[in-house]
Amino acid sequence: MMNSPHEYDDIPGTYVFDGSHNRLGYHLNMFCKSLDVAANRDAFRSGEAAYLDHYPLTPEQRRAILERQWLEMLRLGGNIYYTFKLAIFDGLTMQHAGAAMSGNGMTTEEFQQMMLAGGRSITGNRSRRETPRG
Amino acid sequence: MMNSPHEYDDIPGTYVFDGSHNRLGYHLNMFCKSLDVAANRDAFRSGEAAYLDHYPLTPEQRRAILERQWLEMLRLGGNIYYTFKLAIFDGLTMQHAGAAMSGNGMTTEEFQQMMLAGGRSITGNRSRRETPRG
Amino acid sequence: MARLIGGIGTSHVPAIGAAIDRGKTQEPYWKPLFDGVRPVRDWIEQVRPDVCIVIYNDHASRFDLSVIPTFAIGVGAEFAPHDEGYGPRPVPPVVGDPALAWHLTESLILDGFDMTIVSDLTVDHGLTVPLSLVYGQPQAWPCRVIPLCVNVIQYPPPTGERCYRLGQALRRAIESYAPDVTVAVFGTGGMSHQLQGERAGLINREYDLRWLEGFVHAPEELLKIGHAEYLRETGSEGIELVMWLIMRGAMDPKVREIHRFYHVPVSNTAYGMVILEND
Amino acid sequence: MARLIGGIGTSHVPAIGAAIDRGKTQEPYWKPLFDGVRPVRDWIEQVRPDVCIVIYNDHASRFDLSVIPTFAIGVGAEFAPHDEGYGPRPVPPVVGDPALAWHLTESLILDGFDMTIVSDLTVDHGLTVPLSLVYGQPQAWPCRVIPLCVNVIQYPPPTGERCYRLGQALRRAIESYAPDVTVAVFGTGGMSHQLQGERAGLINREYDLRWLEGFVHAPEELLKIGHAEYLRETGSEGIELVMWLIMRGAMDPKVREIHRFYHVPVSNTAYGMVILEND
Ligand SMILES: [Fe+3]
Ligand SMILES: [Fe+3]
Repeated sequence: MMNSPHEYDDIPGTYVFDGSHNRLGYHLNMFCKSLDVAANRDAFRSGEAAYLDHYPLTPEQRRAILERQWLEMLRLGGNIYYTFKLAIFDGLTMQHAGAAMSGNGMTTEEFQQMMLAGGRSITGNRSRRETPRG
Repeated sequence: MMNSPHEYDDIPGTYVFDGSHNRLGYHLNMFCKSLDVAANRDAFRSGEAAYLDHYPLTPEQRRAILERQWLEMLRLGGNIYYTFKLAIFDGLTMQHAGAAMSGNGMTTEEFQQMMLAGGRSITGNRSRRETPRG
Repeated sequence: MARLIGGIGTSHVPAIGAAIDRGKTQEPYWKPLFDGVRPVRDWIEQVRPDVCIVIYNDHASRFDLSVIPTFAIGVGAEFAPHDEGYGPRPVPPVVGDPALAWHLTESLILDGFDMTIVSDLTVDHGLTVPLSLVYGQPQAWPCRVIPLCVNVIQYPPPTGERCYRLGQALRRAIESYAPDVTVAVFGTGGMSHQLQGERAGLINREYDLRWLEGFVHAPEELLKIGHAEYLRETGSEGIELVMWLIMRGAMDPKVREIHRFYHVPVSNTAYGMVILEND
Repeated sequence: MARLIGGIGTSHVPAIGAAIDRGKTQEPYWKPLFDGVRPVRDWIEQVRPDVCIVIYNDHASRFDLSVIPTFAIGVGAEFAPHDEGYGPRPVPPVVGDPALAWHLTESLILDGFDMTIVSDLTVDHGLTVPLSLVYGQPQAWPCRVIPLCVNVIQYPPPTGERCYRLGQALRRAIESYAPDVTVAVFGTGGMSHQLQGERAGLINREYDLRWLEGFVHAPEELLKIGHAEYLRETGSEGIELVMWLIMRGAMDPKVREIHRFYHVPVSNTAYGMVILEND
């Protein structure tokens, strides 16, 4: 997938949904979008793997969906407004998804506490160059 | 239907598909658009009046459609690219429709001859102010 | 002649809608927010606009990846609340103003803005939460509404500069409408927040407060902020702030600030509100 | 670096497609037209662009009244011919160039053009007839194609001036693409014609010829022509000419004219073609 460099590339922990991500994740996102329809939710519920056969997903995308790997879905072209439809399907909140995507074992409660304390700090999170995570 | 005056209002024999026409003819045009689908064409063919019941048309629009009043459809908000779908359904050409809309009893052959001779002249057709038709 | 009587900037967090719908506004988590936005209820009661133009973004609700308009305007007669997975919000249908919406559309396109004209539009929390914040829970919304929907989900959104210019054109369009109606413009979305990735939960209070100050008193200075700065400083979803700049462009360069309020957190988001009148 | 190697202006009358598909190009009605456009076949054979950006309008095919984009760009990998009521035209599928299309989209939006991004697009005669005119009946189109679809059916279309500015931005976008591809731009539609109403069949040869002359040698002078003049002088469908101005804006102000041809009638339409290279 060709992707010309962007000024935002060095922002850590952020998956900007640009053209490259759109192309990569088109069918993953359109699968998520299909869950807007109640009949589709029922069909997905009664057989997740069979339902996914209707979408030309890569094996990695299939696995990420079936195993609810929220961060991995973003890496594979998912857009949060689409993948969150799957989280809604699972009855999860944005705090649950936020904790899961933090990628450091944070619990939902810890995420909620972080928000109540003013949210994740921008300090150290502006650029990969300044973060230890690199 | 509120319509602020436009510079094009004085062009004779011309139905500019602006916002007012769009609002007036929305369902008429969307009925025509439905004929893009083969199954809909079959349904319309097997019962035109019943098919039209699915669209919130005015009595005038219904009549114009059922009686194939091509000019009247434009007056009632039709757009030529939509109404021509009904003409295609009827197996008609753009020359047939052109002759029918001329509103002066012109035949399809006369319309074709006019085109071969260089088309309808702009002279006398620029403005209602200059046409005898007024 | 139509007249612009004011502008509201407000975040449109879905949880705010849920709190109103479920009667939780006086609970400890919510009380500071609803106390802080109380002045907007008084203000709207006083100015009572005939029409609200609500600038918002669709969150993969009406539009999906098949067709993504940069600027879409709703010219329909009614806009039903979209089912975002919990059933549609229990709010009144949103009544449009097709005559004014088509006038704006025509004026904006001839003025060099490449609008997508939408007749068939459902509206999500981006539009209905601001209405609930401002009007509470009426039987019917007391104003007609024109939705102006902006892409901020697919990179690239329109630039802040382009949004501000659209606001200026919107002002010209409003003021060239003959009927004697009063209009308010809502700019919605923001403030800093990031829903996705390892940075999820990011809040940048200092940047938000500085931006709000510039927004009110020196908006032209905000126009040079590029997308990379918004993404970096306000989070991947904080870039919704460009929508506020459409409202600001519609207002006079110098404005009277009726109210300003900032609060963290609302769900995963920093909440901001301003109310502006032309001076 | 990508390079713009030329521009083609051509009408896109559906009957031309039907004449090619049915092998009628040497019949007396059609021979003068196909003789007149012959040079475009030689020219394209010589310059062989890797990518053609085809500016056209959708005729109530892919889009209906529910959503009407002013400027839409096709970023998909393939675009199937649309069934316009006779079954899809028997032409090869149109293969896109998603990488370049996304680059153009990003560049245009950041440059202040409010594109609608379309991934799921079928293409009608507005796009396929020009391809047939230029390439004949190959097994596969010998170029990738990026559809740039302009609203000219719903009043108001974008102005001629806005279209020309879009063309200039398109040029900047092409030339900022790193890969070494050659690009041609097609401006399609026109010339004078009116399909509807009592004026159906209108042709304005004198205006068309004067406009073509200005188009080649003094395009900026055409930019002040308003919609009312196009509608009045070139007919309600002649307003498609604004799409040619996007192509012209992409070319240099001074160009070399390779070919010019004008013919009446093709179906209910005046046919025009120009081929331009940068000087
Ligand atoms: Fe939002
Ligand atoms: Fe056309």
